[in-house]
Amino acid sequence: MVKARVQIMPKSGVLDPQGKAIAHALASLGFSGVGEVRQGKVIDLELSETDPGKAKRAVEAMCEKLLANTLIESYRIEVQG
Amino acid sequence: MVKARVQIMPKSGVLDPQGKAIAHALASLGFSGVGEVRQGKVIDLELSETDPGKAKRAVEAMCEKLLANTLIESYRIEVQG
Amino acid sequence: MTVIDPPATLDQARQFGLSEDEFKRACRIMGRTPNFTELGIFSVMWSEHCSYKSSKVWLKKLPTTGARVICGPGENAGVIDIGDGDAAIFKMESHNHPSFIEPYQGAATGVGGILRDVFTMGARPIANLNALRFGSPAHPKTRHLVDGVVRGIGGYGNCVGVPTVGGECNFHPSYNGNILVNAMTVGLARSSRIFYSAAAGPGNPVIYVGAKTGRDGIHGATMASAEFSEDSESKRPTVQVGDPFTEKLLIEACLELMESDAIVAIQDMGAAGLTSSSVEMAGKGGLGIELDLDRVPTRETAMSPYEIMLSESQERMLMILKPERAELARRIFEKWELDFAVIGRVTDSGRLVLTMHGQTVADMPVGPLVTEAPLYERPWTPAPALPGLAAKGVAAREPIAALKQLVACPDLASKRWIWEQYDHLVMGHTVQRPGGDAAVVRLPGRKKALALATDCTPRYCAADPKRGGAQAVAENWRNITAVGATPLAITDNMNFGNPERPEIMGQFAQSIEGMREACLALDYPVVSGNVSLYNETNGSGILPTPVIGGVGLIDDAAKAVTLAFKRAGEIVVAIGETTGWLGQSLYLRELLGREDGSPPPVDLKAERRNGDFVRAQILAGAVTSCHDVSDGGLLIALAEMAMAGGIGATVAAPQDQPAHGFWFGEDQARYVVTCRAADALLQAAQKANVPARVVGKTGGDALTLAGGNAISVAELKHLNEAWLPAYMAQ
Amino acid sequence: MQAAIILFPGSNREQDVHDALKRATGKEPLRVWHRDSDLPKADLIVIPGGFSYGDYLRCGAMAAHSPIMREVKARAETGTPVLGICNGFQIVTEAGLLPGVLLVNRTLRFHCKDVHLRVETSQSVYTRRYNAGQVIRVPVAHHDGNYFADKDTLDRLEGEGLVAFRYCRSDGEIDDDANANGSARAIAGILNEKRNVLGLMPHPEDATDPLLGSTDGQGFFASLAEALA
Ligand SMILES: Nc1ncnc2c1ncn2[C@@H]1O[C@H](COP(=O)(O)OP(=O)(O)O)[C@@H](O)[C@H]1O
Ligand SMILES: [Mg+2]
Repeated sequence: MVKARVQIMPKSGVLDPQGKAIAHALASLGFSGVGEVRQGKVIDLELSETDPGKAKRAVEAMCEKLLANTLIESYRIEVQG
Repeated sequence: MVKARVQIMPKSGVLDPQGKAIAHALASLGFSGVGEVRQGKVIDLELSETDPGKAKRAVEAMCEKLLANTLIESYRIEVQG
Repeated sequence: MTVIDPPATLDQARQFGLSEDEFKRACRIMGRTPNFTELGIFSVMWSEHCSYKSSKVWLKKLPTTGARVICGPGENAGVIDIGDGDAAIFKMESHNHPSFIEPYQGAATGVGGILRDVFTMGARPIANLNALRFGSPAHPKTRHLVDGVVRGIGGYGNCVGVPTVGGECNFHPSYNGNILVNAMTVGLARSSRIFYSAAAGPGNPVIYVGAKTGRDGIHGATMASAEFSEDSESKRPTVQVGDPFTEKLLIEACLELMESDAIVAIQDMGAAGLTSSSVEMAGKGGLGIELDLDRVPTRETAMSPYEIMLSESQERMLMILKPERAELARRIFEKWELDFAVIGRVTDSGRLVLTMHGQTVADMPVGPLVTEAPLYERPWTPAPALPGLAAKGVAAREPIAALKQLVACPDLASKRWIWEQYDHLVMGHTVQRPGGDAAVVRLPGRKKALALATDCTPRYCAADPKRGGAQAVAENWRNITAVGATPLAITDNMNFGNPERPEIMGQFAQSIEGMREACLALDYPVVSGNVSLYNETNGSGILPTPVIGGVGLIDDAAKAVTLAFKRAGEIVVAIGETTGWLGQSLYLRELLGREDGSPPPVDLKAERRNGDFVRAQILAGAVTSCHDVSDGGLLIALAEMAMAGGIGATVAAPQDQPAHGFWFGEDQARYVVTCRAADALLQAAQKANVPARVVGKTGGDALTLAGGNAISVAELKHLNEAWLPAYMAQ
Repeated sequence: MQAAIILFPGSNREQDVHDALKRATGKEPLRVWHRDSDLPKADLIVIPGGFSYGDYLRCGAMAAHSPIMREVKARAETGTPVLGICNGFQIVTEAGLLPGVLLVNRTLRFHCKDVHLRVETSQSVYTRRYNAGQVIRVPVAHHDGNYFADKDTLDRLEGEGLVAFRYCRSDGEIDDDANANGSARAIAGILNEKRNVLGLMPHPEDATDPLLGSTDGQGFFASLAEALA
């Protein structure tokens, strides 16, 4: 079994209202020196595939098809054997 | 300036309706061999702090105070100098 | 003043969607060749979306005045008088192309945009509606698009706290590559406190408020003015992302500021952003505007003047304030944690002058940008007339079996799955929820209520655009009437294919002709609207879809009736003449797989007479429920009344006409009402020269055809409710 | 009875609860902007529904940490009734006034519809005019109403009679279909140990006007009016 972690972030230039609101909230809680904040998703998957290379390609297909909205999001995949 | 990435995941035992729905959707799209799926959040922060250690402690405080609900979520912080 | 940047080229103009003639015209207006930024401004101002260059000559034919009209088309939204010093402000707008590309954000920002059009004028938004058209359910993209669009509309409307109370949703293969997402907002204002967009007072500050400017949707307006092709998905501009939270703050801040006398003029930044808002404000006031682009709040670095002027970032407004009130305004916007910046001033030069980094980056005359925009009288050909279809010549199916199939077909299946994802109750005034003929929304602190509905039957419009245009207005008028309200005025959303094709232009022209006749006959003026052309992919266009959004008024919300059967033992009466018109009916399409014949004629005199009669009966308390008859015909209307009330009925068709025509024909100007005793109603109808016929009696738990088959209300409900959730769960 | 309704950026059901309170008590509730420096004296503090801070990050999280919530907690400790409806429920749980959290609905969709609720206790200022076991019909309108807490917490809530409302069928039976958002043990609303803080997802305030379909929420506001008169 292989575990994969996908991190999905809004592409740069795409408005991220959540990140904006978090930055704002941190400032009003007194945390100073916080610049831009961006929020994304992590998705952890357990795969029965045992070959890390194959697993990564499978997860890539999942990202393109479902997990990420590639119009506005970019993703990164990590596979731990 | 320092960049920090926070990854926030639902603790084990905590219901994760999103993760469940993703697993289901992947299966119905024909992706086989997907076991448990859990969904969490990533938050990227730009900090004016330059000392990585101090930055990490600041982000830790932000997590405890706002970014994570430690009742149901655990978090991990990475700081890139 | 010298303007930096080299002159632009014809090639650039073409890329911006301008023709060679239009480029030449721009050069002539400028007295020189415009630079890149200036050319960008010409191209968006002269895009179909902003200039209405193909449609304007036709739109002028629509009646736009009436006793109730305070402000007709031309401002951000239409305004009508609803008595007691109250005004209703409303408009509908399309977000078709963006929703096809990114359904969630496209639909969400569509809602955001139409909300801004309404609160810009000083109204608190009190209701949203949405008219949706998707491709065939069998098309691989449809499910994803339905899901995203519905989530997007809900995501935005629910968060800003404006109830989404109605709409419509159809499926047809002609929308496979071009879905339609039309959103309508209705707001409430005091008629003495309405805000307009004409700039005034040279020297007055120009203020930017709301969210920061990014590189979103640059050239969105020109994209909305071009056909889709294979590669347009790769050429799309950065997707605009909506931020309903910021919009909510913007609504509250603007309405708070509007309590004072600070605002001289105000305009939201919609399509073509800062360009169209500043040019339109200056143009309407016959003045000039100077903007210092360094002061525009941006969220990205190194934005060029062109990008700042053409950005379609959401949740932004432009205002002209009295100088002595600028501080008050700043305090209000800071309280609501929104960006606020003085970015320029009004001038009497009649020119739009943009500076950045201390240099002039554009300098162009405002008047000609607006008044000398190209106008086209595009050639058009009328749609060929189709023959009528006599019911005798159409195969007859057993009515209950046909009913079962029809109540579960995509167009007639319940849309509960959609509207339960919309908060239709927030604000606490939704008297009639989605699911009836018109939503009824009471006005805060008053007994009276507005009735709201959207309608269009695109298959009728395709078969006979003129009849279809008239029918859309008539059906909308009928839906408002069916709850007991008086229809007052409409907004429209004209969704068509490529106007450069004469047959499409013909659909447009003839639809307008039909709408015009119906508006005149029904005293139902058009006070605002929107045109969306080029809804085509690779040369295949959508069904012509002129959507009508109507607003009606009922003095006492408690007098409104619903379509639900109320109790057993009541008499069911059909109002209006049933000839059994099956041309273009759903019976024909769903049971026989035929989309042919001419659509039902629209007799506007009968429409008016029957509707006025029904409304009077409702207000007199003489009927206990009422439903208009439209898609699917009489038996569908009866089934919907039974399902809504959870009560059955026994009904009979007359002997002298084919049963399938009687039950499923789509003759217009009809209603079904129920009453405790029919005599008085039938007499009154006869006196008013209104056809009325008893068709049955309520009671039991099935819909029964006298001497024929029956179906339980429970089974009907199951068939009607199951289709959409099951489809979406796949 | 004087009620104070706290407004956060993004609150949007304040008018609904305002009208319901006014109808029941005849008295105009106060509206308090979250950044106003002091919370006025009040017999009831209400945190209304809406999307405070856009529901970004986690529903209710940002509002829960705003300064005014410290004062709300202090008042709750001295016994002042604090009512959190919908987003208000999310805020009071995030603020630690009530245990558990509201997760996303198991359908991952927003639900707006009438539901049936079983009143589980009449032992509170909010429910004294109802009978335990009574079924009422009121609307819900939320995306994140899936109540979650660990087993011990749930057992304790049940053991101490702190569950105020549960989703049920029209006949009062609890079943999976009636619990559309997937809440643990079909919980729709809970009380704190002192029984002065109540959080609930449904909107009794939207069921107090005969014209709007149901008046089953009137008992809720009548209870408050009677208890806090
Ligand atoms: N997209 C939608 N959003 C909200 N309500 C909708 C939507 N689609 C349909 N509805 C509701 O479903 C009911 C039936 O719609 P429709 O069949 O178009 O009515 P009618 O035939 O009377 O015009 C109406 O109350 C309408 O408001
Ligand atoms: Mg109708």
